[in-house]
Amino acid sequence: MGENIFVGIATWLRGLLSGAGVPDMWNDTILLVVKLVAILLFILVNALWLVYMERRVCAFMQSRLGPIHVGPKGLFQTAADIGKLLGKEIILPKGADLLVFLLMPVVIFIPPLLIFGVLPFGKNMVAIDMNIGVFYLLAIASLSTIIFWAAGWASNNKYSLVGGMRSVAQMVSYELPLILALLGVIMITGTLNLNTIVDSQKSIWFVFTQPIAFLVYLIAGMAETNRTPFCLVEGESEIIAGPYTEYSGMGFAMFFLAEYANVMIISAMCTVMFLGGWLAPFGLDFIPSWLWFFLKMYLMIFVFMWVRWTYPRIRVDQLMGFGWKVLVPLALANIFVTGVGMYIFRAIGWWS
Amino acid sequence: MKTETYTLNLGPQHPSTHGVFRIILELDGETVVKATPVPGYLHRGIEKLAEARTYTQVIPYTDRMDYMAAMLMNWGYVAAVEKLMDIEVPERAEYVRVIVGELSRIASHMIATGAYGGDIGALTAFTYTFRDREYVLDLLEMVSGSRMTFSYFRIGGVAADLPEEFFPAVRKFLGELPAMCDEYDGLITGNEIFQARTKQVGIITPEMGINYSLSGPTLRGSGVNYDLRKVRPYGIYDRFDFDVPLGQNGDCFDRFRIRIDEMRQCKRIIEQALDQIPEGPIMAKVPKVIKPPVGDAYAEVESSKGVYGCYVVSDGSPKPYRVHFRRPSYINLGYLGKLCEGWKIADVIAILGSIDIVLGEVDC
Amino acid sequence: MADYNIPAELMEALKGKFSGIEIMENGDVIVPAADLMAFMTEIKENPDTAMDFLTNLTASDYKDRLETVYNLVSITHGYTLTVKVKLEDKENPQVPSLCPLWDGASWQERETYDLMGIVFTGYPGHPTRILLDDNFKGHPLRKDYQWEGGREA
Amino acid sequence: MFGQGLIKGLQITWGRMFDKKQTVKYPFEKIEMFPRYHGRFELDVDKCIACGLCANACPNKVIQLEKEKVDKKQFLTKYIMRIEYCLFCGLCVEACNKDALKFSNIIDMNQYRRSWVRLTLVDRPAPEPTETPEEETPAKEAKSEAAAGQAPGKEG
Repeated sequence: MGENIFVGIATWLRGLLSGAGVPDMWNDTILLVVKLVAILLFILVNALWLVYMERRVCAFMQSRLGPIHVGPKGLFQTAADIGKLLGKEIILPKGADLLVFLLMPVVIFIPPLLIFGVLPFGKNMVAIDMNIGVFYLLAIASLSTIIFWAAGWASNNKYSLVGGMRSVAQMVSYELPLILALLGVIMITGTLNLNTIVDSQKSIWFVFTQPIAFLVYLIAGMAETNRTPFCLVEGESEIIAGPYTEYSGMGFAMFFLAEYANVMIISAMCTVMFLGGWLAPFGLDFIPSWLWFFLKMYLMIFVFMWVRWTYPRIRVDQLMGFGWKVLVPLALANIFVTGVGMYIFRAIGWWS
Repeated sequence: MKTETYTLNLGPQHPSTHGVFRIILELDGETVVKATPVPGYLHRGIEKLAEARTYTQVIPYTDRMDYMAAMLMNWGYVAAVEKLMDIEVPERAEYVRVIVGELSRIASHMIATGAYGGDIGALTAFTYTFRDREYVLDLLEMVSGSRMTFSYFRIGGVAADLPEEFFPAVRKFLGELPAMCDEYDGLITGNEIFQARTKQVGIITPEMGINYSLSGPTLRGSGVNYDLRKVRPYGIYDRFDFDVPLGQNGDCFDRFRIRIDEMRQCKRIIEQALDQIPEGPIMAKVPKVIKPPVGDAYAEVESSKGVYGCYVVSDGSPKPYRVHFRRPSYINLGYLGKLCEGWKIADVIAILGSIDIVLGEVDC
Repeated sequence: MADYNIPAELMEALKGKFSGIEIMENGDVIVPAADLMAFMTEIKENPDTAMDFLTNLTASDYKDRLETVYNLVSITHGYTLTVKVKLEDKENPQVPSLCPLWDGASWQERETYDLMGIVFTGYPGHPTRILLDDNFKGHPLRKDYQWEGGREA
Repeated sequence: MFGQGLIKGLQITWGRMFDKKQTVKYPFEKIEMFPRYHGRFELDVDKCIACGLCANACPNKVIQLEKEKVDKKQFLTKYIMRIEYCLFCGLCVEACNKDALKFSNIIDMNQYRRSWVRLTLVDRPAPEPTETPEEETPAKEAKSEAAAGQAPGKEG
């Protein structure tokens, strides 16, 4: 029933527009803009909700209740916080590179926005069905490194600078195992199209055939999103808030929301690549595919939060050592095993 | 590659300096070349204030030094005045002192444990220890009426007897304490990331520890068996059977672990004290206006941070002529600069946290 | 209360070595400033006393003199000892620094200098203020220190 | 080693998720304070003999009291506690021989202005010396109550 609700809306809108005599070319453009605006709204609303969820999960793990007063069960707490932050003065540090300083909190939202365009949220539910989806996704995802770094540099603060430098080192180092982990999946499917990758998990999810890749991806993903145990970029007990130290009011909130957008991307990508995307497990088809996607995504996000509120932070040299000495060889070994496995399976004819 | 060093001002406003405390770090990349600790942001001149107060009126000020274990701070001062006046404290008062003192030590070690977890990044540990500390504070509130600055000790005894409802409550708490300690062990001590962060970091050798006059868990982490309660038992500590946990390597991990072990030993002491506590008065016969004879006295107690000493000089008037507090945090901090050299920024936080300072005590 | 003073015969031996020292009834030792360094070195290095732990270092301002107080502990033997140095010159009090013997003296001497104004000669560099501001005038724990201000009536 | 500690930690936090929560929704539900709790001060004016022991016992000179001599007895006219300097050590309560000064269980002493923090426990004029105290006391009492009520900082 709810399966094609979004597809239905799109068809209805298209029909409405062509009914009104809009030419086909404009029709497509308008539909694309509508889709992008919807995605932006989706990211923002989701990020707000995730902040709330993080606070609740964290509170529950710490024997507390968390926000409970604003709205039912404190649901509007983050909205109220955003309202408060909007009213705050934006303090401009002396000697800061103002253009870069003020631009970065806005620019930080561009990579998530670009990425969400290609993610398949459900059956036939993808804004832009791209042939090189995975490649595009990884390319855009690494853009945020430079934004963090620029924000740190422009702040004219030593904590920010240390944080920015850490972010570059960390993100570049962990990009490699992240990509190498995905390579196993891509070798099996032989495609970079996200929809096709989801489709090819019909018989078995890749989390079962590629467990090591999944683990490497999970760890590298935590590092990519700067979350504990890899939250060195913020490292609040060491370098205050890293690149965000000098940001106040909404500037800080933007970084904060972008962090959650990034978490969403990593989880969504994990869902697509390893957890079968929008595919329903155990034949539970009566739940719409997009709901399955979100369920899996939130499960992953919960895992991220769970880990965050359990583990301490790793040190910067240990981080680099772990990335290069453990994760990269592990990912490479996984690729090797996958390759050999594919050859053997093909030879005995279990897999075409 | 030739690189230049730069100076980073860690504090006085920093989340993990445990108060207002500044370390000027000279850094090469992330590696510390030179660290200069700068205390004094919380200096209130308690020693000078004490000279204008009567002997009893100084007691509330001692609370404000190590406000995490205020009972023990009271004890040191009171012990010095009692030594000066040669007062015999009644048996029951001694037992009450031991019970509340050890409870205070548990509260202080819980903060140290949780705050250290927080320093390393495990914020959940922080809330767990604070949650459990509330039980201790409840007990101490029951006894003294305050939750943090108790002012419970008096010269010659304690302010009030233990209330009836205290005994079942403290037994209940002690019953739960091992489970609490196990939880901290499971969440922090056993964690591999935590161990990677703290093992072999900031090593204090026994020789250096003694040379720098360190005391408390900071010194015992290096394996030096120097606990006043065992070495020179004051009060009635010679009647209790307990162990002194010692570390082997003198690294941050040992210093941290000892505190959890000490909490377990505190439980043993309190249980024995509860079993042995006699009936009787809780105050010695002390004149209304306390006028110690001319002279001076130095008394020490083992506070949660280390050896807490108090030097009192009397000129025969009702006001102390001179009071000096030997604050363990302050002297333990003296080694910080040397200890941090060659480690990363994150290690500076780990080392500072493992020393477990309270700035109220450092600056006095 | 057990007694942790140094045995009398050891004190006698010390008295024989340093004629200037004076042993009080309660076991405290008063050492002239000139002998302090030699005395401290002796009791630290001598294995019979082995006063290896400098617990406390402070000073007190009396009418006619300043007095530095050192509380020493032997971790090996369990002895405690209080050493005092009388400084008659209140205008320019000077006492040898114990930093060469114990690094733990460093911060305590800085504190004593800061609050009491006693200069420790031989301190690596000059002792600097530690608790108070570098530009602070005077030494507040001196009895003649006057401070104007405070809270309103 | 090898991740056992990591899994143990996850187990602990997972277990705590479904545990009893410690939060007390403070303004709506309150914890009972213990009888000895050092809360707001209360002065029983009838018992007070204006001896000034509490003011002497205070280490921080928090208590200011004014008294007048009425018919050979000290009459307390003003009793002000400057709570902003109070250490809540309880030495004043302990010093009180007549059991007049006591701690209550009221914890909310916070005010919007610093000047409001001052706690005026008694503020009343002295009775005329010629009048007989038997008739006058109840009326004066009511007056003093009203005066104390008006004084800022009376109610949290």
